Amino acid sequence: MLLGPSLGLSAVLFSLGVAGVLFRRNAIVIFICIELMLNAVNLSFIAFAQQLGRSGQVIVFFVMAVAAAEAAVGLAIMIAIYRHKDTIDVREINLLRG
Amino acid sequence: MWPVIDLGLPGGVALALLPELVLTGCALCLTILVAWRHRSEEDQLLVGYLAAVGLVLTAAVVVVFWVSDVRAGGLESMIALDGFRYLTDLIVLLGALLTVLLSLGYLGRERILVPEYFLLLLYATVGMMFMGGGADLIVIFLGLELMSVSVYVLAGIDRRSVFCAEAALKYFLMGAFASAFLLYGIALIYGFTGTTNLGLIYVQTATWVFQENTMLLIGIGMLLVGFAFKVAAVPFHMWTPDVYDGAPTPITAFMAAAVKAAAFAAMLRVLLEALGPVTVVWTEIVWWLAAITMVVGNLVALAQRNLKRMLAYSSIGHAGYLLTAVASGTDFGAGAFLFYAFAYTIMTMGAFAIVAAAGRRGERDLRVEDLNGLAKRRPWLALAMMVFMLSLLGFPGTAGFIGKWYILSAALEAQNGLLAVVLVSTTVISAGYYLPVIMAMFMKPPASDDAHEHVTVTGAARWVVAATAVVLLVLGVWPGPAMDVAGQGGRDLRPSVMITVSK
Amino acid sequence: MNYEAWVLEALLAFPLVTAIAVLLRPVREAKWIALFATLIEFLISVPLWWEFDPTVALMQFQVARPWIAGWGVWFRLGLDGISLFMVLLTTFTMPLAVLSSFNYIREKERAYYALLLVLTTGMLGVFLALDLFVFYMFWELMLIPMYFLIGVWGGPRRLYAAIKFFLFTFVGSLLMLVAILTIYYYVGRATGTYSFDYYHLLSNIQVTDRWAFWLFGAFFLAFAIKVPLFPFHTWLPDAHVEAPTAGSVILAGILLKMGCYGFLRFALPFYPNVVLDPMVATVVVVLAVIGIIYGGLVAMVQPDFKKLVAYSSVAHLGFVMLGIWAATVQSLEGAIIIMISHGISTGALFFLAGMLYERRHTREIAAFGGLAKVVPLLAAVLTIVVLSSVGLPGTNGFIGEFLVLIGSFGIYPWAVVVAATGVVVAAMYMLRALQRIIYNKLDNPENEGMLDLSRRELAVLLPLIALIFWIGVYPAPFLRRIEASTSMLVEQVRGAQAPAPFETGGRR
Amino acid sequence: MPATVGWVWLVLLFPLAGFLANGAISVLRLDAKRAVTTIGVGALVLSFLVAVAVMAGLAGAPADAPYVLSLWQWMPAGRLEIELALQVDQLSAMMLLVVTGVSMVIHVFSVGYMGEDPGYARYFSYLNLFVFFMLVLVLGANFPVMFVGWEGVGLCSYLLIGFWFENEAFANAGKKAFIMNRIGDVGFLLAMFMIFQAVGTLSFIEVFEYAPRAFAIGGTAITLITLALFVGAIGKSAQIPLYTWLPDAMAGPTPVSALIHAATMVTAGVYMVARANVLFAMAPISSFTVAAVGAITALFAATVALKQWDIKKVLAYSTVSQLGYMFMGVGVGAYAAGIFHLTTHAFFKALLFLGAGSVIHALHHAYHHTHSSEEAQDMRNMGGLRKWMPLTATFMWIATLAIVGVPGFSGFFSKDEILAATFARGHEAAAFYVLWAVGVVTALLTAFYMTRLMIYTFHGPNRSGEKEQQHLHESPWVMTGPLLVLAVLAIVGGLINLPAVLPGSGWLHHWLEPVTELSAAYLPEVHLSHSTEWVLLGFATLVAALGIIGAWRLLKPAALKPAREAPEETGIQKVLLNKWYVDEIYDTLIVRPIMWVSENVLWKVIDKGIIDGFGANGSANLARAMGWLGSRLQTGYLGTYVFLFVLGALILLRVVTGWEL
Repeated sequence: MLLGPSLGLSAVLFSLGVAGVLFRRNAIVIFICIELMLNAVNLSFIAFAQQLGRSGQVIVFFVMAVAAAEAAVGLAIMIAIYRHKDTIDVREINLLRG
Repeated sequence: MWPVIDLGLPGGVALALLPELVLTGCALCLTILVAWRHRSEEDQLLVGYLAAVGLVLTAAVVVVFWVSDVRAGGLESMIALDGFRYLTDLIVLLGALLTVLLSLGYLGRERILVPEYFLLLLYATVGMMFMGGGADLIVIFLGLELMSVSVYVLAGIDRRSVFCAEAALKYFLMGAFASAFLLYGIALIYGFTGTTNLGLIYVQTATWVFQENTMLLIGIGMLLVGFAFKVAAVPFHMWTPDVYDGAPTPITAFMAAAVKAAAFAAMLRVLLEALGPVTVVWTEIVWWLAAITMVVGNLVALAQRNLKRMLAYSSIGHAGYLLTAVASGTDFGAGAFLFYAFAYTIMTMGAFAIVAAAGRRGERDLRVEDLNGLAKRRPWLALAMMVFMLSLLGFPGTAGFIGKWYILSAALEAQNGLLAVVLVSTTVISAGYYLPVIMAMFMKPPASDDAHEHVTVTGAARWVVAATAVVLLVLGVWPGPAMDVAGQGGRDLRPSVMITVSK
Repeated sequence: MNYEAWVLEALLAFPLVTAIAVLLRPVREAKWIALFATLIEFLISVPLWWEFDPTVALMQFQVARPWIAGWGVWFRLGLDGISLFMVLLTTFTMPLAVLSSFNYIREKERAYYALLLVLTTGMLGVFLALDLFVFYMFWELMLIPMYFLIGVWGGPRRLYAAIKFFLFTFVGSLLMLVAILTIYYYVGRATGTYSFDYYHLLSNIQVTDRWAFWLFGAFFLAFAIKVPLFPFHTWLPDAHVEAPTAGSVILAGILLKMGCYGFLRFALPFYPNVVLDPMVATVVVVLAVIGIIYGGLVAMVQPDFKKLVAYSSVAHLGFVMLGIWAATVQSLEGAIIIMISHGISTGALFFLAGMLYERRHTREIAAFGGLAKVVPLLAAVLTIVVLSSVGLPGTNGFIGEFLVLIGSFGIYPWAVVVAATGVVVAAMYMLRALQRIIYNKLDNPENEGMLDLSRRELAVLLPLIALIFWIGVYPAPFLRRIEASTSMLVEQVRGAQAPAPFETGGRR
Repeated sequence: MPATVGWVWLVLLFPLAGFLANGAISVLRLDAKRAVTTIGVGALVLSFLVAVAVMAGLAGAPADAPYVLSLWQWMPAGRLEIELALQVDQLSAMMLLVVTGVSMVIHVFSVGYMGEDPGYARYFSYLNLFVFFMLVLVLGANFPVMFVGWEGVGLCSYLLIGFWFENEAFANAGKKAFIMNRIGDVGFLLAMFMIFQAVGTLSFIEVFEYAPRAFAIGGTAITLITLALFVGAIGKSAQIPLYTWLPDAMAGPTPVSALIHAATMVTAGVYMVARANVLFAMAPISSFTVAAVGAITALFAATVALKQWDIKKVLAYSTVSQLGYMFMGVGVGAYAAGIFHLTTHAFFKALLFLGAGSVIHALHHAYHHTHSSEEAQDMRNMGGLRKWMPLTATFMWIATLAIVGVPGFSGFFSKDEILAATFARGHEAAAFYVLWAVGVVTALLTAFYMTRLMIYTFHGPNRSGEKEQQHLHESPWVMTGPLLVLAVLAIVGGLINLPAVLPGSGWLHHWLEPVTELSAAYLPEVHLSHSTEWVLLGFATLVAALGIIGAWRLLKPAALKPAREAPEETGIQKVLLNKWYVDEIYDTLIVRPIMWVSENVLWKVIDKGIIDGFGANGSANLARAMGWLGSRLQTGYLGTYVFLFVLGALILLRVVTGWEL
């Protein structure tokens, strides 16, 4: 019964995530915002599952597992880039262009 | 032997997933092997060869499934059992196999000692097989994520190169960002159709008037955004040039060929099997995506001096051609996609093999001028590169032309005459950067006498180049059977539930 | 197996086989194998002359093999009045081209001669193909050999010329591909049988009449670039100047004729109503006439002899286009005769340009002068060829131009009046060049030591001169063989309406 | 067809064989002077004999339809059937005799004149080729075959004018001749197309038979056809405005000038008008234009000839003037008179040129010995040559009297008949009287400049210089022999067509009856009463005498300075000497602008600038620029990428929801 507002909330969260990715410069913060977007989607899954039965909630677990895997790999990559350039400020990382 | 599998029973599902299981099994065994033997070059070569064996094995299983035309009894719940899946699996496996063979020599020369490289390749391939074969949005999403994560790492595999790290980071951030969009799309569609199974969605969309259901439209939109990113359609393509340029060459080839093919397969399966009845909604968008991608991809490639970066932009152009096939919105288009994807995989693998050979250790900036006079010193290599360039250009006598002809036919049959003209005009633009490569090799004198001493294609890579060039020419001259197979594969994309709906 | 059955396929297959042979054998033998192969090819094609039945208008020597059967693509070959002489011109020119490049080409000889042979197959394929897909394949295939001929063995600006040549033709042919596929689809959907067969598409082409203008436009662009018609001609001078002698001869002699052949075979029969549409016709005829005058005038001021001949080709083919668009029996036969005789006389001009280049390593007309005293034989041959190119009665040039003009006068009187002055312009630029090369004072010391034509060079030129006079004095056998197919074409294009009836008496 | 007429193709064969034989000798550079002479002259002698046989055969046979000998089918193209056919009738037989006869004589003369020239074989091969093409022109049975001969003779005149090609001016003169002829030929071509369009055939017999039904008398179609044909005639017979090539054609050897630019080729235009007399008769406007242009050209050329110093230039302008007379003749419908004057003119003009040739030859020989670089053709370096060259002088005097029209000589009868016919036509339209008056004035001027030529060349003090005088001597018999033959013909020539008043009159008139009667229906023959004839005859004699005596009185050869010290001409003399600056006008108004336009406008601006710069390279650079722009967009910053991604996503969503979002 609370489908409307929960979808609205997840949409707001999602757009916040997108805004974060757009304006922040630090790679890790960007990644956090992406996680925020994923959780917004989880929220909407839960909202829909509340109406359509349990299968929605199962999907949330898949999403979380995937997010975890991504986090591990992402942070490893950020460490690698930090080792090279002593910064993970996105604006310094622009060797590849043109 | 067992033409029909009942997906209801767990045993049936397991049987249906046999190819994926075989590959995962190999990958796991190799993981254990790598744990012990990861210190020397030979270890890496061994892992490489075993990976190749694993891939061939899987391919054999797929062929068995395909030849005996295994079908699903009733609703295809998780995995689809049709020609389209088997063919995409074969294309993806071929791409992976060629990448493995190329990497054997390349890793040694670049002194990258990371046996896990081949494992990641296998895992990425499994992910792609799920994308191509998944009959459920979530299965496709999982396959996509599995592939993406493996390829993020593969892109950044060379720890000593800052370019590799930057490529991996960019790919990771953009990739995650895009999968969030994809997931949001899946959520919305799940929300309003009550299911994530493609066949059932097809039933839902067939009976519903889309005008007043904006949320579902947004869902479809989000889905398209996610796929457009994966497929590197303009304006979501910005990551492609930098990642392709930074990543090691075999991985770039892998991404350009196999990853793109799998992404397209997933997109096609979702659009045709799930959103079949509402083609009018998405064909217009795909139409625009195709047109813009072709134009921008080819134009920017014209301005590139670095050969690898030029091939990156050209792969965006080719994504545009494949989008034209998708834009036709018919199973005929799917057939066109299958043939073109197969031909494109071969061309790109060959071209990048020679780019890898021509580039010196670590030296990234391989310009077109560096190929000057290659024909004098390495005639066979130059000849092969010419075949690849002509095929990429779509010149008659090569598989590229037959692919383009197939796509043009699909577009014209779906009354997209204008898109066909855009395709043809951008092909002319592409001649603007493919021909100078041939010109440099054959018509310009080499910079110095020992200019191309270092250009050596050894062992497996030599076979890759030779085989791909020959296959391209044979397909170009005798495309009959291959086209029929692709056409059959495409026709399989009709929804498994066989509900006849007046189109 | 009788001659009809195997000849066309042999004509296509033989050069390919010998091309491979040339590549495998040592370098020394390359040119001799090539010469031997092209001569055999010519001997195979010679019986076509009397085996061809002049009374039959439809295709003869037909061959049909399934190629991509699923898609209705059959390897169909056929020959009729229009393509007979194009085939003979090709097989006739090739041995001469090979012979003329004996000591012109020094490096990478094997590749050079192999490319020449592959080019032969490509060109013959275009003239013989009866299946639109096969036609398109050969149309594009012959691009690569010519691209390499210009690019690898060409002059200083060869790269620019090669890529310009490739891109110009490539643009046109790709649009033609879209047109072919559209026709294939609409005819297929209407009749149920999806096939690229020429006669199948021709017989129910009216299905695509809604887009007749655009489809015709695509065909028109592809062929107009190849002809070349006036605004699309700028690739020709560059390609000619930079190509090696044999390349220029083949380019001028045969490649340009593919554009005209395309008009005769595809553009005219497919969309006669668009061809006869007053607006389209005026545009084309005006462009053709501009081509004649413009080509002539610009040729007059060219310092480089090959560029002069290139622009003269634009002028000559302006006549052909005028003849094709007038679509009367005389003008079409005239157009085909010009296509043959232009191949011969311009071919000879390029051979001579090559020979002069071999002697003085320059193509600047100013570098020569007073050669008539030093090399009388070469001067005499050059005079004959120049006169044939100017269209002096008694040579082949006159027959073609006369028939085109007399045939077109009924339809486009004003165009003919302006085109006729083209004959004067032709005299101006050709004689001006002739005079500055062989007459005037022998002021340049290097010209004194020039040797006259060697036996090999004579062997290249004499057949051409013989043809110049044969077509000039006794063209009847040529015209008789062309007549059946051209009158059928006129019937197709003009439909039921007979050519303009005479107002008053006069002979029926 | 009588047997002998059947041999007519032999007449063509001999010169062609001669050309091929001598051509081979010259190209292979064999040294066989005697062989060349025998082949060259022999071919002409045989050809002349066969011509006589043909003429005899034709005279004997009943004068019904002309005999057409079709060799083979030349251009069978649908409705158009053109055969390579030769037509022998009274007109062509007559021309046959004139052409072969005069050519034979000139060939003999050339043996002497060109004896020492290195290009001896080449000269004779070109000359034989010329005779072959001239005979094709004369014998052609349809317009295209005549056109073959028409352009063929143009080719030979090009080759022969530019014979001494080392001299750039001579080569340019040859090219100028060919191009001007070609301009005329375009007219001829267009006429052929119009005829074919209207009548469906091009052979003479059929065209002239169907013409009355196909065309309205005086209608636009027939007028256009005849005017186009006349344009061809202007080009070939050097009438205004396409005449400037003839004086320059004097650059060729003198026998060439005699044969081509006096006797045969230039008369082709007159022959063509005579041949197509039916068409011209049906178009009065065209006939009048022909006559008017002829008259004006005659007068104009005569004025220029007054002040020329080069002996051959004087004769060249005299030829242009006499051709004007012939066109006046055929213009007013007196076709027989035109042909008659053509024949007589061939004799005495050839004689004049050959005479001038022997003078130049002698002078050249003298200057050669004293190694002086004086101009051998300039009359100011001659004078009093009577003493050294008595024979040439007498023959030249005979020719001068003939051309001036002194009674008894051939010129008198032929010129007078044309003037009489013009006068007779006068009562139809006053304009013809004006033409008659112009003709008379021209006759006066002709008498004046011819006498001037004779006085300055053969009378008065010698200005060639003392040392040269020892070397001056009469030309050998091989050159004076032909002069004698031509002199006889110049005198006797008049007898073939005596005016009506004298006994045995008008043989040629009746001989050409079958050819000219076709036009009688539209342009009836007008006969003067005997009295007016006598008056005209007397008046013409008076005019001739006035011209000769006037010249004798006014000109003072003694006061003349040799070319080196000659004073600068002033006023009207300067204008006449520079031939009214017509050449310069053509050059500035036509030739130079064309060259400039094609160089700077057509090639540099359109070809390189617009089509290449704008079209081909332009679009290539545009694409590359756009590509560069695209690659600038690829800044490498993740921020830009994400921004574009989001922007794209927003647009995509708006589109998918039908622009509602």
